[in-house]
Amino acid sequence: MGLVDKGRLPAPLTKLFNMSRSYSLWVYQWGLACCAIEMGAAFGSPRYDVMRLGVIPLPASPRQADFVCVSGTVTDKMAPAVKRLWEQMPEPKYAISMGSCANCGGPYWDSYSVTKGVDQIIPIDVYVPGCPPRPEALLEGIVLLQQRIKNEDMAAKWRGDEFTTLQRTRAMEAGEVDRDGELINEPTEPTPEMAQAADSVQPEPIVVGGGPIE
Amino acid sequence: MTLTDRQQLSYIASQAADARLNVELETEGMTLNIGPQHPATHGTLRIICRLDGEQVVWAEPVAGYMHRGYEKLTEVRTFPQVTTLVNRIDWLGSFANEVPFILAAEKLMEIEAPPRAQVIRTILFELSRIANVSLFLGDLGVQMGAITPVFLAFRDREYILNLIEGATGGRFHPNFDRIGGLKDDLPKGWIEETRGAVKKLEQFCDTIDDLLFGNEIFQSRMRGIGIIPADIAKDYGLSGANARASGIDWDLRRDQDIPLSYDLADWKVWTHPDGDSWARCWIRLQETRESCKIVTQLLDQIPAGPVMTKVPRIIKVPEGEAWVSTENPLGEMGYYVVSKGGLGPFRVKIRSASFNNISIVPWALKGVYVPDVITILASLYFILGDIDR
Amino acid sequence: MAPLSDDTTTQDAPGADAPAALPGDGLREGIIDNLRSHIGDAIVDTKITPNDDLWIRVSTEAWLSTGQALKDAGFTYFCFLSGLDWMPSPYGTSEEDPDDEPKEPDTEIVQGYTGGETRFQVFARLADLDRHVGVTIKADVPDDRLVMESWSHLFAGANWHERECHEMYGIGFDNHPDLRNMYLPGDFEGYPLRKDFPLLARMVKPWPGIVDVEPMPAEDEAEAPVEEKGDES
Amino acid sequence: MLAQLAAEFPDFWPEWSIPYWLMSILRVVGGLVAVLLPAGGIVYLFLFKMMSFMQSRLGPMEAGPYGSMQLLAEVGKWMQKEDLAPENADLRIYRMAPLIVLLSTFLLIVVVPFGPQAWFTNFETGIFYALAVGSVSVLGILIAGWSSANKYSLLGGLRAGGQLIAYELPMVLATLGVVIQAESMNLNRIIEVQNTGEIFGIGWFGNPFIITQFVGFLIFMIAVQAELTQAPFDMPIAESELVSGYMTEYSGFRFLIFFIAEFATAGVFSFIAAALFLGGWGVPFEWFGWDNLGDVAWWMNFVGPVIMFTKMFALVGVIMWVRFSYPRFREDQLQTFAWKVLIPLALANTAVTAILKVVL
Repeated sequence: MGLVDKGRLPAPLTKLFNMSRSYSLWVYQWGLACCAIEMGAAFGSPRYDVMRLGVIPLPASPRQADFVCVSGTVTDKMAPAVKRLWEQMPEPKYAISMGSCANCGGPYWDSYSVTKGVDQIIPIDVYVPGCPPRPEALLEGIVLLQQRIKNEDMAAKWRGDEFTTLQRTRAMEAGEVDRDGELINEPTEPTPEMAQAADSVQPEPIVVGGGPIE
Repeated sequence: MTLTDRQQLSYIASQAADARLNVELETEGMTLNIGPQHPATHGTLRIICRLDGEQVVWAEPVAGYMHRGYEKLTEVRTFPQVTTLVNRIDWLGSFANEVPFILAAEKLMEIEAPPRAQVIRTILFELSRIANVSLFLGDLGVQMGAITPVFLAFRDREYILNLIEGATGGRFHPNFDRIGGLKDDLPKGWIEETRGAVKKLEQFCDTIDDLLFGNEIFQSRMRGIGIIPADIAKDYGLSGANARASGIDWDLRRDQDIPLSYDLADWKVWTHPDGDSWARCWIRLQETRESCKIVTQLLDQIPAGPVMTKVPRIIKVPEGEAWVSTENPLGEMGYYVVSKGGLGPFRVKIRSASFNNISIVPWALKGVYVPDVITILASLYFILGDIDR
Repeated sequence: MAPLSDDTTTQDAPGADAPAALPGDGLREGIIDNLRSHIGDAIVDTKITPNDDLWIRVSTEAWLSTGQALKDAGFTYFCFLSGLDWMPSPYGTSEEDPDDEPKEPDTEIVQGYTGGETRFQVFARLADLDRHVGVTIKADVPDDRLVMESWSHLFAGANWHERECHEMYGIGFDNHPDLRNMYLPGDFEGYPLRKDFPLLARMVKPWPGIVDVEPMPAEDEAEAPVEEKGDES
Repeated sequence: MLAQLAAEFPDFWPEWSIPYWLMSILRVVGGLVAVLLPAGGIVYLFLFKMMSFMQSRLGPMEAGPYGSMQLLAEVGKWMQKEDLAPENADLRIYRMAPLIVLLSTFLLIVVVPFGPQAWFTNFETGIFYALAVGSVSVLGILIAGWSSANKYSLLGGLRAGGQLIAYELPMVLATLGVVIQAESMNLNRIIEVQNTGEIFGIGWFGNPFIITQFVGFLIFMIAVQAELTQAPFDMPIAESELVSGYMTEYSGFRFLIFFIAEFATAGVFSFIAAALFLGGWGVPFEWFGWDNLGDVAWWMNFVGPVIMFTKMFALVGVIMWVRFSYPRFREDQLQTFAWKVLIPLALANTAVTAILKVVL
């Protein structure tokens, strides 16, 4: 969408798009190991129902999915399959890495056949620690993802550079910007080295129940 | 064993598939691979099958997508650390994985858990079986296309997970076993709560019985599909409900002397002559009911006394080899522990049930329709961690 | 089906080794004699723990015929088949304290039950479901040529087990239908379960040692075998 | 009250005369509403809410009060998705497939009457046209299956082709019974016969064909369940086998069109079933003292659609209820059920209706 790329989308329309994107998240279940059962308990059980957050676990093919919840151990033999399925998903896509196996290899940190963390393969938005994390932890991860989508800047997402998103999250922490991205006080001009520094850095991943990873 | 006509039919179908394989295929067969990520397989099993139209002529499962190298990791860990690792093999009934390993270590050290610990171990063993098989019963519906039963299964399974969490602290990776007994005793009020939860599970079994097993479409999809006669089941080493469904009257809980207290409760071992998918699922349903019976009976016979024998703080298991196998929810799971007197085991051979249960798939899937591939796999009921270790 | 053993004493009564007076386990002696009648002197060594378990070690050439003889004798249930590597790991068992000076690893190969001469051994377990008895069979794999006969035509289940044993230990099985890798990707070099296969993650970041337990109060003090530095649990 | 008002000022309410161009605009807008409103309503009411309550869950609650804005969120999100197409797909027909399936829904709605004058077209051969056009969606599905160059879609497409053709025959034969009894293929005429006739003298209830043609009604509903490829017959989109059948490679807005088309077709077939078996837009004319189509009051043009929608939602409720609780047939069982059970039954039903028609 030309308008979006050049970042001249009017703010209320961006807000509406972000809201609709965050409330209708079609999830593609990527159940690998024991975390898949906790993910199934979160997605498919009446007690921790995820559909009330607007996350619909219906699609069976990656083409119709918005975000993928990688839950379980990713082995070296499985890594290319994870990569291909991530590429099959249409563009505004997000990823939650659930469980310590997906985060960093977990109890198999010294195994010869386990990839130490799925973020070596696909960019991850939210990490949910735990082995296996409780379904409530996954729900909190999804809520955090929804908040990130609500405050997201469409242009950055489509242009692929995370500059504006990172700047906004930092600005939000610094208190210059309120939750909806409106400036509280005088806007600071993004200096060239800030832009250059930001380009090289991945967005701050959110860790459920903990600060960003040092 | 007289072959029922259904078994002859299945033989003829597979022979026909064989014949077609040898004769030059005039229609260029299509190779379809199901998996590695596929909604039907419980995780990452990939099956390559060559189709002739809708019929599978040749099928070969490719395992290894979940291989985490357990046997190598156990060689560099101490005994208590291995139990943490080992209860992630069959991640649905994960307390059941620790028990045979701990029993093998206790056999090597020639010590035995006190009677109270044995009864509590048996109760928790049966509770993890109920948790495992109840999800299987719910998931059976999803494989066949009925969406609702899985929600019933997850809802009722939560009661059991609460119990296990109450007693051990972990929802389903409890790590509650120690060499020589248990970590600590049951919390207050746990026994009454268990009785209530087990009653709910019996109601769950009845609802699944008439909601799913009573459904004509379900029966027409399951009966007479994927028939495995007893001698072929023994040849491949099928165990658990898959073996009993082919008429093999063999249950490790009853047929061998291991220090678990199954003889305190009276319960029945179910077998079924047909050996088809329906029999396997039906037997698992009856076994869940039996487990509920065992738990309710054992709850009244928990003896008083300590939960842990006198064991030195840092355990050095004397030199020797031991083999212990128990009746896990998926089948016979056994550990062959070789110890050289160190803190950790020298070699642990993990005999997991699903590895043998799935090795029969190339034989069972010959001459079968594509939808039946899913039925047979669902009825064999494997867990990926169990196959790939 | 009444539980197997008629005598009620649990066989591993604490501390009591098998006293001579304990009645010999008739069933397992019978199995050994029956097998000896079939393959004669190929049985190299046997070990019985009464009413519990039975190990038999046969010579390498008699591996297939033993399987056949046992199958005819009623052991129709194929439990598993795998390999053993008796060389102690050159990287130590990572139980030592990383700060002590690394003592030279002992390379003396000591086989377990029923002995053996070579570094590698193949062992399998069969069970007779009617008599509820299981037997573990071991055989040496000659060091110069790591190949055994394949059981896959005897027990169909052995096919996968042999493929796994091949990729984990490098032990070949001749006239096996397709000896491809079972678990590991095709281009994986090295045999992981061999003791000399290093775990790289442990090389890079050594496990903080076994020093995991701070000493218990007084009465344990005497028993604690070696002084430990309780730096962090 | 309105009736007296109309009686006192006959000329105040002129004979129903709307300029021609306004009528056609009303028809176009009415057509869109009649197709898209049920689709949206069914998706929200049944797929999200009823399925969740059947599974003791809440269903979407976040977007708007009780998740009512969920549909807006869905459409908003699907518009932003990237427009993907598989690499060696046959692009032209790949893009055309979902539109064909939606097209067949619009073609079907054209024949459904919503009131004495509130109809889009008043064909004399209404139901004949509807059944003929109903099979256009098969083409869309086959094209989708073939063009997305994916084994699963091919299998899904071929299965869908076989199934839809196999289940059109029972549907046609079921409507045959209705046509014989109503002696006309014009849907308005069928509705009139249902609301004026009486059964063995009891007149106040009218004669909805669900009573006399109950076997026909059952066969029609089963055939509709199969036409929509829904649960007992959802072999073409069997999640557990063929990932998602012919829709596997579709994403973004095209998948939304498929998704809407699936539920819109459910709505439209329920409209037709309501018209054929439940007395359509009318309530028994006896209650208002009318005795034929001519003197039905003008306000029925406004009340008719409301009645039609309630009957439609009732029927869709039954369809969705069956969808969420039944396991799935195997492909060959599905075909044998159609050819060996439904078609003979439908033929018997037609024969009995014809004999009774002559005898009574």
